[in-house]
Amino acid sequence: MKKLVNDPADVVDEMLAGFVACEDGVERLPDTDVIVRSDAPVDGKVGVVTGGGSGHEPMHAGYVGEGMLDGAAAGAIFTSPPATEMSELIAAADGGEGVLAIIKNYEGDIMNFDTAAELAGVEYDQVIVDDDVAIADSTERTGRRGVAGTVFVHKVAGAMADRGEPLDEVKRVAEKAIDNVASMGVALTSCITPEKGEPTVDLNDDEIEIGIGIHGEPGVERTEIQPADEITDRLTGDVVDDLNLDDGSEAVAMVNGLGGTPLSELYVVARRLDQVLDDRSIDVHDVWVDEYCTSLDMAGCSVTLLELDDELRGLLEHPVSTPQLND
Amino acid sequence: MKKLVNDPADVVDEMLAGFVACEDGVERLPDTDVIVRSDAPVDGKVGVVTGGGSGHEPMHAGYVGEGMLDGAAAGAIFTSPPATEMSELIAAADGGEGVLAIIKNYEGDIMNFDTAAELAGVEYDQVIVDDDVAIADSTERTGRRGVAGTVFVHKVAGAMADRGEPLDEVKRVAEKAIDNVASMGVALTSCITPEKGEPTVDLNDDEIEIGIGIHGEPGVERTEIQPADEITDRLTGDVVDDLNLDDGSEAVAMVNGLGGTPLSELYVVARRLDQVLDDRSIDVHDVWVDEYCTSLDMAGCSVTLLELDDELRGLLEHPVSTPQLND
Amino acid sequence: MDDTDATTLLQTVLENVADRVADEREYLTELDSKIGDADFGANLHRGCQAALEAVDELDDPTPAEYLETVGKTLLDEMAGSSGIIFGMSLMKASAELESGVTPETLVAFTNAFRDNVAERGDVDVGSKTLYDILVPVADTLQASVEMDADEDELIDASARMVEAARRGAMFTAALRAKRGRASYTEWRSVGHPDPGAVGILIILQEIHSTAEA
Amino acid sequence: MDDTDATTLLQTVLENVADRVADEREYLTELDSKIGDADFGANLHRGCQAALEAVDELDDPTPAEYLETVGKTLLDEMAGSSGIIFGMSLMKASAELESGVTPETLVAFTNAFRDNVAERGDVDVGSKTLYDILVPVADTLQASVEMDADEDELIDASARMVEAARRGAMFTAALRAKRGRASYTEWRSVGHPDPGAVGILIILQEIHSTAEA
Ligand SMILES: Nc1ncnc2c1ncn2[C@@H]1O[C@H](COP(=O)(O)OP(=O)(O)O)[C@@H](O)[C@H]1O
Ligand SMILES: Nc1ncnc2c1ncn2[C@@H]1O[C@H](COP(=O)(O)OP(=O)(O)O)[C@@H](O)[C@H]1O
Ligand SMILES: [Mg+2]
Ligand SMILES: [Mg+2]
Ligand SMILES: [Mg+2]
Ligand SMILES: [Mg+2]
Repeated sequence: MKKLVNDPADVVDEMLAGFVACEDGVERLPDTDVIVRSDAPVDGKVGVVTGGGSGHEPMHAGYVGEGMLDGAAAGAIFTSPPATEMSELIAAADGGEGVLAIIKNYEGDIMNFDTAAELAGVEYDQVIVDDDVAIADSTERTGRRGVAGTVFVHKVAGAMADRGEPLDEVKRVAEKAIDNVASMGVALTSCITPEKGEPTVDLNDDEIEIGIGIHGEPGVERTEIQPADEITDRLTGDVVDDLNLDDGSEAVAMVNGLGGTPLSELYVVARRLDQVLDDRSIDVHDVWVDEYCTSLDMAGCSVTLLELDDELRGLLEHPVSTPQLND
Repeated sequence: MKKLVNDPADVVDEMLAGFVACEDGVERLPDTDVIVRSDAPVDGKVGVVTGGGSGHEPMHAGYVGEGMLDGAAAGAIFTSPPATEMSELIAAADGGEGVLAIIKNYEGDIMNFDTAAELAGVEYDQVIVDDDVAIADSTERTGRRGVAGTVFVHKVAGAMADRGEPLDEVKRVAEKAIDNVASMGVALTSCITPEKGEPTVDLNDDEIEIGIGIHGEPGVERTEIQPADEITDRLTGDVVDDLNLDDGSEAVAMVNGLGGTPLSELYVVARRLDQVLDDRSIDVHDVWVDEYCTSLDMAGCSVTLLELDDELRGLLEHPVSTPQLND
Repeated sequence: MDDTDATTLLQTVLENVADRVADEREYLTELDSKIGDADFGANLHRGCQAALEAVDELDDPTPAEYLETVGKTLLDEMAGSSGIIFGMSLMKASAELESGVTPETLVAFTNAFRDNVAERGDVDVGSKTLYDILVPVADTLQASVEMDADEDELIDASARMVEAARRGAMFTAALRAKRGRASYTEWRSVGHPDPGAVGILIILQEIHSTAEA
Repeated sequence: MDDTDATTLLQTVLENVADRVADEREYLTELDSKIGDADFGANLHRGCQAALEAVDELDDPTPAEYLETVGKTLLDEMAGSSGIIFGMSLMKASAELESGVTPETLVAFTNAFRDNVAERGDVDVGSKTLYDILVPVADTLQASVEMDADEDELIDASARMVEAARRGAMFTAALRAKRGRASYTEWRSVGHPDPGAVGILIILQEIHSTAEA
């Protein structure tokens, strides 16, 4: 296994040490794997926090900063962080107006945040992001996974809080975004965790997995490698249908790299995505093309759409200053 | 070969089409693979241009925009763009105050830019970036390669031009940066070009190449995989020695991902880089950690240092607005 | 069994479990790779190592305090879904031993652990999680105590609990996962045992072999 | 040879070269992968295909115009180091045929191509580039013309030029690269022939076989 790591067990600790050494405006709560804004808590502002397993960088710590997240708890690779550290995060983000947690729909994250809220004992609420269309809704399961669309939810919720809105309003907008965001991914290769040192999923040389999860969880279909346009048509089609966008809908789109795919290929996908949305006369407000929510070194990408109304568009354009997003 | 591409021969064209469809402030000269600022030429400003083979995204088009580059010509993957398109670029960037080309030290780029300058027939000058310490200076060779440090040269030259400085001053600062920048890379896996579909370099499962070039050209040494700290010590040491930085020198650093390495590993390297510079009492102004100058899907990274004086520090902090950099 | 003996036994059990988990780490990660995200081996191993360190700092703890510390450490250090389930359940259940370690309080402890998993994880039998083996294991223990087993007979009971756990783990293999990451594999999870369940089986095997020795 | 025949011959040569390069594309890329950046095969193939299209649009061109168009297209479409070297050299040399295609003007053309490569590439013999085989090839042609070879004997000359090119390519294999990307491999380039030189060898082989047919 060739990775730029020392002892695999120290990856998260060393990564966070490098992160706070190099990035401005963020710091690490002592003896924890929690990153917060250097000026946290921001008095009079609703605290917006999140947490989850590591391995998705820049998610989550990359989005901590003005106009977006107040803090993020990092777990081991693909492992939810412990409730105790989450509760320290909640306390550190409470500016007296309550704290909203934005949680990706994974049981480990939810269970730990529930317990953390009890421990923290501050005004608290939470929303659960489940934008992955690859898993059809079904009671017999924990429901749809939370993937790259979470970044849009962070952004609009962070903007509301930055504007001094109260907790229930921040939650309302976060839930509106959640109801209008959908994503679907494809993996060309599996991710390799430092722990296992071998691919989690075994895809052979000409096999891809449509609908793969960001922890290498299985998708909906394994097929032969196809041209980028065909793959993009499939992903975009499923996402558009899930949101039942139609003529005249407005949306912001994201082509998210999963870690091992070069930017040149992401733009090849973005070209087709733009055409498909055009053909369906969907008004494209903007297209984000980069690595926003990865899966370690997995080759592949995901397509996300968030349907916009005036409110969400304005919040999306709200200025932020974080290590990953700076506009 | 699994890549998100259609016909490998169309990758560059489709990538650029996606790029201009998604990014603001940039456009493509008709029937060319040249990207320019939408408002080019900027009257009264020295035009700062560059060009080179594709496969290093976001380099170069990602740096076209206010405060940085006026335009960039993209060639086929790892192939210099033709002199004819470079001359169209030079003409399109000439705001009446002349054009400076920033060229990475590859013969294809140099030969084509020389011819392009003849064809364009405008006031023109050029500087050649050769920051790769992996290749010792030697007359018997084309000299040191131009790699990730080129981005710093783009930034300071672009800032000078943005401040209305004349051509000779923009060139002076570009050359100062070139004289004070050094980089060294390491590859954990080889890149795979769409054309060949197989690794350019064959590194086996526990072999790394220290000093690799960004087109998969050979480095100085192949060794067994080592812990990230040891690799970082080696790369940083060679770069610091090349620049003979000593106590009290100030520098800006860059940990650049080569395309296939996740951000988490880059921060592990950045942690050690920060420590090494600290131990050598080198004053670290800032550390850039991301993918700035890649080699398609190559796993690995490069370390770059640019020694700063007041002038370079000020220019480095000059605000820019490009698809890749936005502060 | 008086508290000191019980704590000494617990310490030996924890050391044996930690060694066994260290050996089985790759196997557990492999199981979690098939139908999950390949981190359970590392999570359980990390939890055990941290627990060993935490209990070292305790000053002559009662069994309840001992187990509460292990639980709290698992919650902190093991993390993930399994960390909060193992950790919180152990913390909650440890209170049942405050009055001392007797067959009755052991039953109360085991049932409390089982019930907290169900509550915390919002699961019931058949979801293909570690809960599926806790139910038969707790019943086996309670059955032997109901039939007036004394301490020696408890050791036989632990053998039967291991057998119940083994059957439970096999049972999970045939199930379609409805909880946890495995649930995303839907029908493809059938044929693979649940990693968490196998983890509990391994722990029970060590408890039994330590008690026997 | 009158202009129309010459242009027809050139067209057949270009078609044969383009087909041959299409077959050898992977081989040339493999050579450029060993000591370069694995793009020469694609570059030469792209150049040939574009040249075929470009000359199609010409309206009864003279040999000089024909070759100038091929050169300009290679510069535009082949690009890279080889594109500007092949393209500019061909454009410059084509002027030598304006007065017609005779043994003397063919020598002038070949020497002009050779000299432009040296000037454009700032190379001399022994740098392990395609220049290394142009020198023996140009000398072989000029020697035969100096000894009053008529057109038929020129075909034999083209056979000897191919042999010279073959030896030149073998010669580059033994050299340490001092120019182009191969120069970064330093001593490791020894043992590998220069891709550009092999490309010229292939072209000369096609010129010879077409002329012979
Ligand atoms: N909702 C739940 N209730 C009970 N046990 C669960 C639940 N979710 C997961 N588990 C148990 O946790 C184990 C996986 O643990 P681990 O791999 O650490 O968590 P994660 O799924 O977060 O990676 C599963 O094998 C299962 O036994
Ligand atoms: N300076 C030079 N002078 C003459 N020929 C050169 C020079 N540099 C490269 N070449 C020729 O170009 C060939 C490589 O072409 P190509 O792969 O297209 O260029 P690049 O090196 O830019 O990838 C080499 O094999 C060599 O024959
Ligand atoms: Mg996990
Ligand atoms: Mg090249
Ligand atoms: Mg798991
Ligand atoms: Mg080449």
